[in-house]
Amino acid sequence: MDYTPHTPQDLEAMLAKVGAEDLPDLFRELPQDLLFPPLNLPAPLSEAEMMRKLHELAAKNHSAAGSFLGGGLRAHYIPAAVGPLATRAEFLSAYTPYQPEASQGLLQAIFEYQTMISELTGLPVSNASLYDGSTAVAEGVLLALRETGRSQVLISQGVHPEYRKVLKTYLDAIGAELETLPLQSGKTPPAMIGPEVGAVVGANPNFLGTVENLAPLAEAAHAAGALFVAVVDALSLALLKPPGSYGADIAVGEGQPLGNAMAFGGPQFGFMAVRENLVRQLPGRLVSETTDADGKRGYILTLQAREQYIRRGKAKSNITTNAQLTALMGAVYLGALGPQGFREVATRSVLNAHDLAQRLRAIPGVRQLTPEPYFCEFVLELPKPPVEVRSRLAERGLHAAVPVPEEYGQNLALFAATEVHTEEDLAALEAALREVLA
Amino acid sequence: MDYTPHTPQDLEAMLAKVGAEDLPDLFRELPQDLLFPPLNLPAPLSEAEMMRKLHELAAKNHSAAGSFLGGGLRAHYIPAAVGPLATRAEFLSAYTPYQPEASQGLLQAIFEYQTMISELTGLPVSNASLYDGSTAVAEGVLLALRETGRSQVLISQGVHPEYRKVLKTYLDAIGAELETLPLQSGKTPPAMIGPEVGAVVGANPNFLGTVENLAPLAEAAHAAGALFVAVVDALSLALLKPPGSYGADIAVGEGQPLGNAMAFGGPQFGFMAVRENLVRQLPGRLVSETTDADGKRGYILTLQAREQYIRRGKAKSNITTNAQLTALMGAVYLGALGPQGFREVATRSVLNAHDLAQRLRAIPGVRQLTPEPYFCEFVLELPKPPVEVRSRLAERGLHAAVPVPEEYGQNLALFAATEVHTEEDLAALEAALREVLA
Amino acid sequence: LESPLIFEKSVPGRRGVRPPAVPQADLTALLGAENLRPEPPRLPEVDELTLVRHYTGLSRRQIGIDVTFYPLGSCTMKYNPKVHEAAVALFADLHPYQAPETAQGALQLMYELQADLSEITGMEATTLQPAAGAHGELTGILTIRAYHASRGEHDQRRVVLVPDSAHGSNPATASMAGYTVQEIPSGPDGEVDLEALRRALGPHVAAIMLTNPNTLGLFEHQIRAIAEAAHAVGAQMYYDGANLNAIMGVARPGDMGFDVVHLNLHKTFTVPHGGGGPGSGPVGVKAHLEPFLPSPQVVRRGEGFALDYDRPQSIGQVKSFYGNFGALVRAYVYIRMLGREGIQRSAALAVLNANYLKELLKEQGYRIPYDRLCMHEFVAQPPEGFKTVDIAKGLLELGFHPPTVYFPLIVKEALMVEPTETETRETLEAFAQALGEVVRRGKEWLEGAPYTTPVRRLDELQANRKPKLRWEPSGQ
Amino acid sequence: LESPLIFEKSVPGRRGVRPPAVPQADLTALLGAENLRPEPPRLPEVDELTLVRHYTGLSRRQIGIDVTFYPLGSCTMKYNPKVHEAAVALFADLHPYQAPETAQGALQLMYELQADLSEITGMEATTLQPAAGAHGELTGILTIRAYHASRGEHDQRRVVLVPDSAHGSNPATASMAGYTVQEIPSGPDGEVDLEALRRALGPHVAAIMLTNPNTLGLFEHQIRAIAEAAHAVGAQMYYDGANLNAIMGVARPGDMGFDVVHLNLHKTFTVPHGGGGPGSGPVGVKAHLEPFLPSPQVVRRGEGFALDYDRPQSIGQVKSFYGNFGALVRAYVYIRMLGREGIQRSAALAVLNANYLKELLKEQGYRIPYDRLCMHEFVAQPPEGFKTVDIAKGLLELGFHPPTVYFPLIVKEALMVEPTETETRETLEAFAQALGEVVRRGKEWLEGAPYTTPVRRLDELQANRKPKLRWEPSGQ
Repeated sequence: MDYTPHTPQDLEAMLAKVGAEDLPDLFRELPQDLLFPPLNLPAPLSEAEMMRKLHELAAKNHSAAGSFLGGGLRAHYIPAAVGPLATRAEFLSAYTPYQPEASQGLLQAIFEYQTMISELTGLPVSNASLYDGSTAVAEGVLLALRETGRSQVLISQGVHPEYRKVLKTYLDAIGAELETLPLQSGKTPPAMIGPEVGAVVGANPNFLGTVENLAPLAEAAHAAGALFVAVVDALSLALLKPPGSYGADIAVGEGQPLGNAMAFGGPQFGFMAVRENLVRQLPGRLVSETTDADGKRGYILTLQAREQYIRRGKAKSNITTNAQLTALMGAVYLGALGPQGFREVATRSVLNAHDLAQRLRAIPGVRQLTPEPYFCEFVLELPKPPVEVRSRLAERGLHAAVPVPEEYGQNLALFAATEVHTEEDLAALEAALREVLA
Repeated sequence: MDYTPHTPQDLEAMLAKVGAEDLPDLFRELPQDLLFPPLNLPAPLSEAEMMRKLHELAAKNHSAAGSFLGGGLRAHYIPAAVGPLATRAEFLSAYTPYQPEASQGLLQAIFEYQTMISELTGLPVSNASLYDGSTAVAEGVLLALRETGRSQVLISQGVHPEYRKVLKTYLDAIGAELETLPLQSGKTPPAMIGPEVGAVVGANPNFLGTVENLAPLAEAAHAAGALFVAVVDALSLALLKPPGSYGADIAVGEGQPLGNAMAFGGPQFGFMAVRENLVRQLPGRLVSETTDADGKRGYILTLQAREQYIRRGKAKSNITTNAQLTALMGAVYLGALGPQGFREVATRSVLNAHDLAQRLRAIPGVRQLTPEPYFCEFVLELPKPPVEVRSRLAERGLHAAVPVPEEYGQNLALFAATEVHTEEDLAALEAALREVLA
Repeated sequence: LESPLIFEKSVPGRRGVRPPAVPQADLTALLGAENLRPEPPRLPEVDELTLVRHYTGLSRRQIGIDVTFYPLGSCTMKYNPKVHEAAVALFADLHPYQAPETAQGALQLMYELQADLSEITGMEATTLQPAAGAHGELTGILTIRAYHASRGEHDQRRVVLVPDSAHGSNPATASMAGYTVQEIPSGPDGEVDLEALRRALGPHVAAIMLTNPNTLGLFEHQIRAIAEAAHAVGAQMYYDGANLNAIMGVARPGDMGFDVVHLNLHKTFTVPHGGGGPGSGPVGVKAHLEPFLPSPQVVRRGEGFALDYDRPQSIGQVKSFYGNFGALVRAYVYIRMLGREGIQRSAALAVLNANYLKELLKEQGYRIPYDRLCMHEFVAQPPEGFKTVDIAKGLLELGFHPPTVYFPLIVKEALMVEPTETETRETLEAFAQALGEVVRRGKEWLEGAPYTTPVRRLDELQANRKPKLRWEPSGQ
Repeated sequence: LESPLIFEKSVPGRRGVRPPAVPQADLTALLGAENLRPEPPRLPEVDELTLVRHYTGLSRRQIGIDVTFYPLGSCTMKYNPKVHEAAVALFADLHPYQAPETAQGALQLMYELQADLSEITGMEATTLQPAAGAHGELTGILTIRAYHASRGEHDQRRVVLVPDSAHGSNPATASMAGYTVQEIPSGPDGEVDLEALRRALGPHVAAIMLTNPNTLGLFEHQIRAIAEAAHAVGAQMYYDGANLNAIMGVARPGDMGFDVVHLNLHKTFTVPHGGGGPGSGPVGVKAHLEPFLPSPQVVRRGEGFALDYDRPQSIGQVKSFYGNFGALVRAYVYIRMLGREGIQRSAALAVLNANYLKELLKEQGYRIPYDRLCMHEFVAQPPEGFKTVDIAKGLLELGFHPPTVYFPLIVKEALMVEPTETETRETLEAFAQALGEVVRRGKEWLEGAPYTTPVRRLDELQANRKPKLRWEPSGQ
């Protein structure tokens, strides 16, 4: 079925008015041999049949709702209010708020979101969202290169390996160089920063889960005339120092832990906050407060001269569609929990992770790679291949042990715990892992 | 957790203003030994913990989504648009629309619902809903008794046995008499109707699934000065004559097949439509079109003098809360399908039921009790006890064979088919039943 | 902007959701030509987008608790937690006739809820079957009736006593159960006149129906004396649970001497009102009334749960199946999340909010006919010379839903205000300010209000005199 | 009514949703005192009801397709079927790193969607990874770049040709990929000037980026000649899929000679726009470009499905994980429900609606600079002397969302109108009437419009000169 409302009478009257004989005749000016190719698609389904097929597909997946999987996305609890509020039809079915008089709801919500991200990061200016954590890193680095006019990038190995891959793709495009600073004992070592380096990037917590003190790296970056980009776990900002306080010029990260489903990897949202003086270099949308013709407070997209649809080839980024709805979920999530609830989610995640790590590293043959202090994820060296361990655990209904790329070492697996886990859950994973490794 | 917003500062200021020392002090004028009993309730749960417990409970249920169960409720497909529209927060969280200026959305929706029910039943006046099919029957009969001033009721055995039980409870209350007219060969026979009978009740299709010609019964009722109440399957009205056309003064029925979940038996909604001259006897809410101070069209609750909150002991019914939201789902459902889609749902249900009946009655030892013509449910006599058959089928993942009360015969089971079933589904039930009965 | 009816948006042949394809069918053969309707019902013919815009648009012409403060007295318009809707979705696809061993989770939930509600009300058994408060009233009164009948006293006890401040559903229910209703006047303190009650009591009385706190928001202090007097003549004490929110978990009807209590799960236990329903009205009783409760009850049987239909003394069934299960899920979630402390605290804060708002209203010049420590609600009157209906319409203009108006009947120009515990102090203060503001704007402004709502004041007389209850196709 | 910020509703100590209880914890020991933030972020402190009212209230100050007609040119604001949301909920709880054998349903869906999109575009391989249209553009251009590099031609091919009517994202993307952008003028017929293009072509050109139909809503008739000319000098043809809705299933970019195509699933394939995202921008390519697509691809392996990372020539990754899976589910549902016929019919009716509306606009005195049979959209100009911005604001007052304004840049006072196929004839007629009405109301009225929206015209200059980009606590 399709969603067109045209009755035969509509068709007749409308075709007559536009001077076409039938629907194919609307395409009469096109090269005729192009038209109506025999598409190889299955027969159309009614909604009921479609939902049934989807249920069948869904039945071939295992839920990772209570899982111990990490590495960018985690199984946090999403308060029941978040979805219904953020997906109110007016939000879900709106376009980018180009007509502010009809879009005050969304514009105000974005303004509030910008404030929340600014609060989390300790930096004054947040944009309205980017696609995800990985592209936020890339956009943050490009911003730094634009601002500094340089073309080399130094990145800690502590940054998520997929984020580094994405960054590499973006940098290759403009011929900029990417150098990786290998972790030493799980942390980013002091770095020599050359005069052509425009951006230095560190992660906190890093990919191994370790909380790093990135202030020295930021200082070194600044000393070399580079900007410092901090890649931060959104949840960690409930407890850890905001990147603005240790010298980050640009803070970016992945928004999924803030009220978004894991959804097999997307959509999430990327956040980005910067120092005041970088605002005109910022990619993506920005909302400003202003006043209307009656002097009433209102909100509007601003500094649009940065964007592609005004600036075209000279835009700060090609970004157009961003991740407004998932960012709105993030804002509703933060509003639902408040500072206290947000802190509690983070605290319980940290405690559970530490409890879990203690249990698992006591299993013979298991060694913890992640040094102290660590947040809610950690990496273990296992006596069996992680891909196999993950599968054996899955057979027992437990999802854990993300295989870690070999650049970090052999037989490494990442574990995460969140506030959804109970002590019984931790004990169950421990028991299952003992079995699998026995 | 609870949902109160009071901070310690709020408490202090507010208690001071009302002259209380603390919260218990607010109850100081109550008998003190009543206060704060030690309730034996489990420890409070956070939302996340609660949802987890509910998932555990839900895992102890089998979905009856594609089931062949009937007898008042059936597994029809609910279009995806119905829920999100009917449960928009403004509808979900509103009270009865006593202040029409703030409730035009709901009032207009009810006015449209009334029109739809009027169209389905062929009777000019519909109320805004009743609790369910069973109480709609009871209210319909009470209406007839009020109107006629009589106190005897004659009901066909073809009416759902639970509906008759509920009616009996209501009639016992006022000392009215209920006589049952037993089915003969699955249909309601001609009846002798005494001069004290105020209401005659028949069902179409009846509980066995048979489509009856109720016109003779209606005529006989009218000849005896009684009103005729038709209990109709909402879906059947897509295809079958509207009860208003064969003499029903009052048509009632169950609304679940119209876009409502089965929800383990509730909530659904009951519908009721009547002849014009009965409007002032009608129980429940009614919405009328009217005009506002500027002459603009609007909608308002009307004839409220029938209702308990105005008329108290002399009200037409004690009904207050009805089933507005589920009735709204019904209206959205009918609007989503339109006359053609509604007809197709009914037609496919009928065809599937006939196909299924043909398959099942071919199984050795199985006999069809329901005579022709029948709609989308039918009753079979089984060679094994239906309770056991139902369980054995459930073990095979198929839900069917509702045990039929013994008043209709021994070892009877009710089956239903709907538009959700495919030929493979019908074949699967046939195969499973063959296995179970082998 | 205009809001056309969905029928006015209908275009012949337009389709919305399409069901699976239907094979060629000879319905005449299957259903009989004489049974087929000659014409289809004139349902609207709209595409899915038109449907979506229609109902989305209607919702935007509607307010609810999620939009604004809604202090309807006796209606307990508190916040309906969003988690309820997520909860109920987990139980949508259950059929009441599926094999009970395949619905153990649902039955367990009901069993636990029966116990929780008994605990909260101080009763010994609870039925979950009634579909709404008034339905619970009927169930409760019929249970009392069956009890008297079982003792051979039915013919003797034909009267139900009801205070003059009672909800209309009380006398309506007693009438539906075949009883004669006798009104008991309120005393000058707003409570039941105990002496008048005593005079009315006797062996002809089947029951007293009371709301406590009553509709003035006042706790009936002499409740134990009332119960004793009633029991002394063999009458049963019926508790109308509409106002339970004031004392939920704080003081139990069972401990006060009530024999029967109905609950409005859609008031006290945060089931959404849905624009007027569906609700749920469980009924709790003391042990002597348990045999008369409706059939079936959910019982424990071995490791599992079952439906018990073996209830020979039962009044029978009051609704098909087992009650409004969807509402039960929500109430269960509410109770289990709050626990004892949350429940008691919620009641206490409902009382605090009411008393605080009462003080604020006095500051705005509103009169309080019974100015005592109130419970969850109170009754006010506008400043002298102002009409309640105008105040209500003025509030609508300022974005608030008005309180219940002209009820209870024993107070002239009554405004019955129930803020509930889920409202913030700031909201209460803003509401009180609005009540002051509408008076300050003066009578002329008030009589014209509201001005900017989707419609202005509607002609109710016209609707009553010449009701137009459905759309008619033009030309008919 | 005012709409305070959620921060302005915040009260210290107020709580909304509470997580499970947290045991006593020594965070200093676990995380290091030097790492802990001294003060919590100043997030709003609100109760759940305040939260619900806040966002519900904001939504009521917002319009979307579900509220009204939204004919934004080039944005394809068609109806987003509600079934999408039910569908995506079934796949919410999947983690990209769970064992692939436990996510076979998700992988199968992606595999089938890759094939379906290739089929619809006439391409031979499709990546689902890009997160949006512009992201797809970048992916596509990088794929072309990698292709040229693999042939040793990267240093030679440094220019991307873009028509002057192109979406701004095209030149922006080419810049991001390190290319020099050269604009090709449009001819008097609104199409690419083929001669100018030929002059610009040469061995230094990496690619031509085209939207077809173009942003004037016109099909580039000489598309095959363009492709031949490009291919003759070794340039690649890039298809910007923003306007695919006009020809989806009717004419395939692959058959026209394009080598790369990106799709906007949130335009053509009815993924909700969500106020600006998230979207999804799959990229389809011809076989010679397949090796360069991002890693991983979903492949069939035996009976099951797997993620293939073994792509040595790949441009790498453009996004973490596998794309915006939630959007993929919705597009899959859309394609599978429509099938070939539904897809073609939808495109044709999008074209019919646009042409019909174009005729109606002419009747209302609007000028059509390129008045030919258009595709899914067309560009109009207001009657002489009227400003497009005023027309837009007048439409808002009458309850419609305006078309795209002042784009494409090559038409003065452009109104770019894309009605889409899901709108009824009545809606198109009402919209045309409104366009006439705003003109009839005159300039004075128009310059003041809108009047009754939540705010009136906003001061954009002020926002640009002195942007206020976040709330500040008072006193700071």
